[in-house]
Amino acid sequence: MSETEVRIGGEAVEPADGWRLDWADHRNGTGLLVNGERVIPVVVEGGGSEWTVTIRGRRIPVTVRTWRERLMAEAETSARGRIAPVALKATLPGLVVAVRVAPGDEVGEGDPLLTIEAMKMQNEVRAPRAARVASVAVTAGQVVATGAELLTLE
Amino acid sequence: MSETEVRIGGEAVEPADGWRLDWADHRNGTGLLVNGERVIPVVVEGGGSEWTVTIRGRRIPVTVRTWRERLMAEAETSARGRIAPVALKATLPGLVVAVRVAPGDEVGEGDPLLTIEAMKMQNEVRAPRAARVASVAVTAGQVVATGAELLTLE
Amino acid sequence: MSLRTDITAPSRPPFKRVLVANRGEIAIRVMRACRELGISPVAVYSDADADALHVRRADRAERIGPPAPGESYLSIEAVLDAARRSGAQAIHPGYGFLSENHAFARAVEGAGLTFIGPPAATLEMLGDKLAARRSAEAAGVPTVPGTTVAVDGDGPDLARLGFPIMLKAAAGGGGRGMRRVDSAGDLGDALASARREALSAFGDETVYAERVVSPARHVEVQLLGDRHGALAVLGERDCSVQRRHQKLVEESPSPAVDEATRAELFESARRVAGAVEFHNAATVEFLLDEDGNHFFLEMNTRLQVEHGVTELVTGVDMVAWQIRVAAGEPLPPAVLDAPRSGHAIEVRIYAEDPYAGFAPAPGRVTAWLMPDGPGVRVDAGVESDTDLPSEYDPLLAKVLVHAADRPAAIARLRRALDETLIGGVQTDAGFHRWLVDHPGFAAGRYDTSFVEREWGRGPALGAEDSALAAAAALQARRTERVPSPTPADTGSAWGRIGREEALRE
Amino acid sequence: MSLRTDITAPSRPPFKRVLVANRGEIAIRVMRACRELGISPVAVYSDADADALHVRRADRAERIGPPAPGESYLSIEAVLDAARRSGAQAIHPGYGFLSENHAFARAVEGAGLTFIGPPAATLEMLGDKLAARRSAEAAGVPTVPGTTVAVDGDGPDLARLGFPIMLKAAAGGGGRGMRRVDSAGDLGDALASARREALSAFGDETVYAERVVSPARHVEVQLLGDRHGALAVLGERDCSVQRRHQKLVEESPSPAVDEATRAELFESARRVAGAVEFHNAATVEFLLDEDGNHFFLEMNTRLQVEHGVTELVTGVDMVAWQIRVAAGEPLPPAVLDAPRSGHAIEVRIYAEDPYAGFAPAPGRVTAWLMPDGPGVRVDAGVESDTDLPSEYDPLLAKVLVHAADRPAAIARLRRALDETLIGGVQTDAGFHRWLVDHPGFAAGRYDTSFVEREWGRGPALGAEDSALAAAAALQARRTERVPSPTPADTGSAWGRIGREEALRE
Repeated sequence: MSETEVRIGGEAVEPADGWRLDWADHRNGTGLLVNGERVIPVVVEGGGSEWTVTIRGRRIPVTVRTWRERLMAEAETSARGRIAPVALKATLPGLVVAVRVAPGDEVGEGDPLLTIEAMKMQNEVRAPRAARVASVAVTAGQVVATGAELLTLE
Repeated sequence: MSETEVRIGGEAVEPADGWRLDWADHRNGTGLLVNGERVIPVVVEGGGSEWTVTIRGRRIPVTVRTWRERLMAEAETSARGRIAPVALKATLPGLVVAVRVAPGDEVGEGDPLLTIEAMKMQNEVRAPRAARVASVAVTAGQVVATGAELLTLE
Repeated sequence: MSLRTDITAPSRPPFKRVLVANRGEIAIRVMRACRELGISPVAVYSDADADALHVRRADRAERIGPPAPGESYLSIEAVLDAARRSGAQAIHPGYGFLSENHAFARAVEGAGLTFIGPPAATLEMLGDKLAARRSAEAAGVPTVPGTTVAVDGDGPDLARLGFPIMLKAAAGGGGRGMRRVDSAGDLGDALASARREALSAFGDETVYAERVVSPARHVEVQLLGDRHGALAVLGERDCSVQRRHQKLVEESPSPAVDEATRAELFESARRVAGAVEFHNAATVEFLLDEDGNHFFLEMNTRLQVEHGVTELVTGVDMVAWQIRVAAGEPLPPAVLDAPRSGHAIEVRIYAEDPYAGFAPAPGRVTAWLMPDGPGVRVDAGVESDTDLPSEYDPLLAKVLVHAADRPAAIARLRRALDETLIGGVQTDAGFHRWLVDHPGFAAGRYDTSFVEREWGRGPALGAEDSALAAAAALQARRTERVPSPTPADTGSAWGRIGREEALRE
Repeated sequence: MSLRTDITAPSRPPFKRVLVANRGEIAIRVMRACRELGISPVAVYSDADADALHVRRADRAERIGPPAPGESYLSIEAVLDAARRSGAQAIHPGYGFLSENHAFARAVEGAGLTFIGPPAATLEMLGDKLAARRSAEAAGVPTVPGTTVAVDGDGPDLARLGFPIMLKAAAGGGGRGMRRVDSAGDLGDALASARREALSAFGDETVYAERVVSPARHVEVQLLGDRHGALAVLGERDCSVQRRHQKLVEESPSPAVDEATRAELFESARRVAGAVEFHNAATVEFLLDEDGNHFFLEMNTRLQVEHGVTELVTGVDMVAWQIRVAAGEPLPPAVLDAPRSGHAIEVRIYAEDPYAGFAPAPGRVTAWLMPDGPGVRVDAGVESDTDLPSEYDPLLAKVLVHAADRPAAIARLRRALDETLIGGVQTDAGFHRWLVDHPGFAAGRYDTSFVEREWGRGPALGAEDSALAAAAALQARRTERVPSPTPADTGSAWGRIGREEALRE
């Protein structure tokens, strides 16, 4: 597995040398990183190429890919178009309390699009980039599940 | 399972009415007995006809047998002789520090037979009934494992 | 050989059965107090909580409706029905939900049950934050300059206060419905937004305005009163580590309060309480400016999330005494004159992502390892393998520490957080672990904008943690390829390192 | 806004690295103190402990030999080698094992490391219990009537003391090698047995004799001294709930000690310590008779198992201060004059069967649920799915509670024990659950023969528990027959009961 690549946040990362993962409980992913001088408790969850490592309370998504998986991923990326339409989806279940845009509106990066109340908090959904609103799939007062499509940007 | 019989310490026991077992974690046997008025945390371990239920810190061995299992157990008992020789076995691993009897000795119920040190404590092994010592399988200074035969009473 | 006589334990349970009209960690906390007083606790649950930990800790549990809070934990009728069905003699409302709802308190008393909290009339008066401001002013307690009536329409007259100002829900509390406004141009949007959140959270869109005190610390004074007029002032808590005007960390004593300021705060708290009919537990919240001047904010007529900080410092069991004074017991001198000792800090473990603006992070808690040992207290509402309902507040647990002094408490908190391991969801634990190493926090120098200023969306992922995470994931993937590990693979890493070192030597 | 100044925290770690020469709960306790002081803790382990929890809590771990204690935890050479390999500057011995071994203490100092405990010469002198008795007598402290020299041969001269007498190992402590003798006829066997156990436990078969004081309470005084002559007396503990002369339960303050007796006990403890060169932690043990007279028993020159009781009542972190005074730090007034508040009780959770004479019950701990919440502290050495080595002391954990007074502490302990669930092995938890409901314990009226007299081999299994166990096993067997349960079967029992009640209405 010498060609295996580890990436965090899109950047290739060199794994720390001399540290070993010692599972405390394989079922729930708890373990220790040990190097003979220090121990660092971790939770390691995931499988295949996608992992999440919790260190000092922070969840860190880590991609571990063999060279074969890297080649396949690169091939897939180059096959996709440059500026495809983006469907924004709900990341939490909640209640849509306000819809601020309509189809055809031009929005800038960071502009509020709609407000969803979840876990007793109002969360603004903002535009990830400047775009024109192609369609809006929800109305105020509607309850949405995680993954439900909210609106599409051209 | 209307013919199922529950026995504790050799006595048939009527299961408490109106109580329901609610598993908290099936894997480790923790759960609650609930009757709508009180809850009692329990650990239930075992399987088949042999169970151990921990209530208020006490481990209680419970036998749960169907009528078929009862018939088979009764047949087995009547086939056995009345006063069979008894082989005493080590219930813990430990060090034999003293052997107090020799083959041919007559011992009374409760008489000390030998001393085993385990978990930093000296434990006396005593005669379960009056008998003659048939054979002694260990000597002082010997380390014994759980289940090792210590001596036989006629 | 004479026996000591103990005077403060009740000779018999104050109630036979108490309904706990809440969920999560606070329901469990209240049930523990019930059990220690010999009271049988009754839980309530919505359909989202049928398997919740608080349900399993009760002797009896009553379903009160579907997941939506308005149809379950906020439904006066559903909770009262549950109390009647269960035969409870009293109701403890916890915090949030119906705890400060005067109509609920009246309905409980009207049903012939005891409401474990201050009098309904006091809940009503102090629930109107504008009326509470006026009452405090009348009692000679300083308040933050602002409006004494609701803000009308688009509120153009607010300009006379000078910006920045803070808009607050008159029916509010807990930071909801609050909006900071920095200039007249932002006022319209902020008003609309504050009113919308106020209406959603409290069913009342009335807002008022206060001038922003900045930098300021949020310091509050804990009160406990009996039905016979005795009032205990159980010290202050500093709750300035906040995000979105909601508390993340609380400590007592406040590192910003000297003895003279403390005496002033206690005196103001006594005056605020003295202006109303009061018994049971309440907290008087103040802002403290850089010069040590304090301004009344509001009086919360319920148990606070952070009551444990006061319990650690005073040794007074706040929840047990709420129940006992509700049953008519007088507060003894041991409570009224409770000495304070040592230093306590609480951190709240929310299922939220501090690296993404503290956005809620619902999901399933997988691993759940909490600290224990000397000076550590954990009040938790979940355990391992728990699905978090998205309908409710994402507070999972509170980790509290107590030590001889503040530096020792911080060191203990660091140790406790290092023992804390939570899988499945992002929590605030990462923020707290950063906080205990922050020199400003160590020096006690922080204010209510500390989190926004010093944390923001958190530090960039450091090179060391990045490399460690990479090493962990890489090795996890490698061990994953061995379906049933051989003993040599599952043995202690220490054993392996030991062997390797032995080979090297 | 002035900042409080805190005076008792060390400005930098007293040591960089400390080796903890012990295992189980006490190793973890000491490591926690290290971490809170900024010290990197090093574990040692025998082959039986390669996967033990205390190993996983250390920054570094050193193998010291095979499972047999004599070749690992009791091996001076192996422990010193481990300390040298790891680069530790000091060694904390915990309790038991090498903690009171003067040769070890000398070897540690000889290797240029700091021994975290009293001076080696003091360990040596007080390790000889006969010499300690003579020293106490010389200091004017009352001792139990008995021999001042070792018992010779078959000890016929002991008859002059009058029976019953207690035989004790001169090199002993912790109840090992102790034998009660009720008549001259039993003397020969008892002497042989006491000498055998003394030789096995301490490598020295010398025994001495004391008249039995009965009824008596075992009350001990906690001392903490610095290297500059300052001595803190941190209150007493009552340890009269014992089986086989070994403690099961400890509490502070003692319900049998009034202020006058307390002052006498403290004065006697000071005199005993004043007669030797002393620093670090030690405990002076006394017997207290029915009239409140006290008799010196021995002085233990180490941390006690039950030190947490004192920590809860005084707020003084005993282990941290052991390390700090070992490094030369003076004790501050906050420790020397630490006020005591509230009441603390500790129960020891051993893997042993209280229904079978407290015989060891080794095995595998499966379920392991410990209590938490207000006023509860757990110091544990195991977690779920832990094999218990049969080579070592079967102490699994200590559950401690702290509350405002003794009745509240007992109520809290009852609640904590009701939250405690251990599977796989029998423990003392069943005994403790019985104890908290015992009227004699509730009244504080118990002595060192309480367990033997009131418990014996425990009450017969009651009809209710029997019927409940039967119901649980029967239903477990039934659910076992469903290999993969449907959601309806695994749902909350509350949900099901709720549904059934709804159908009934």
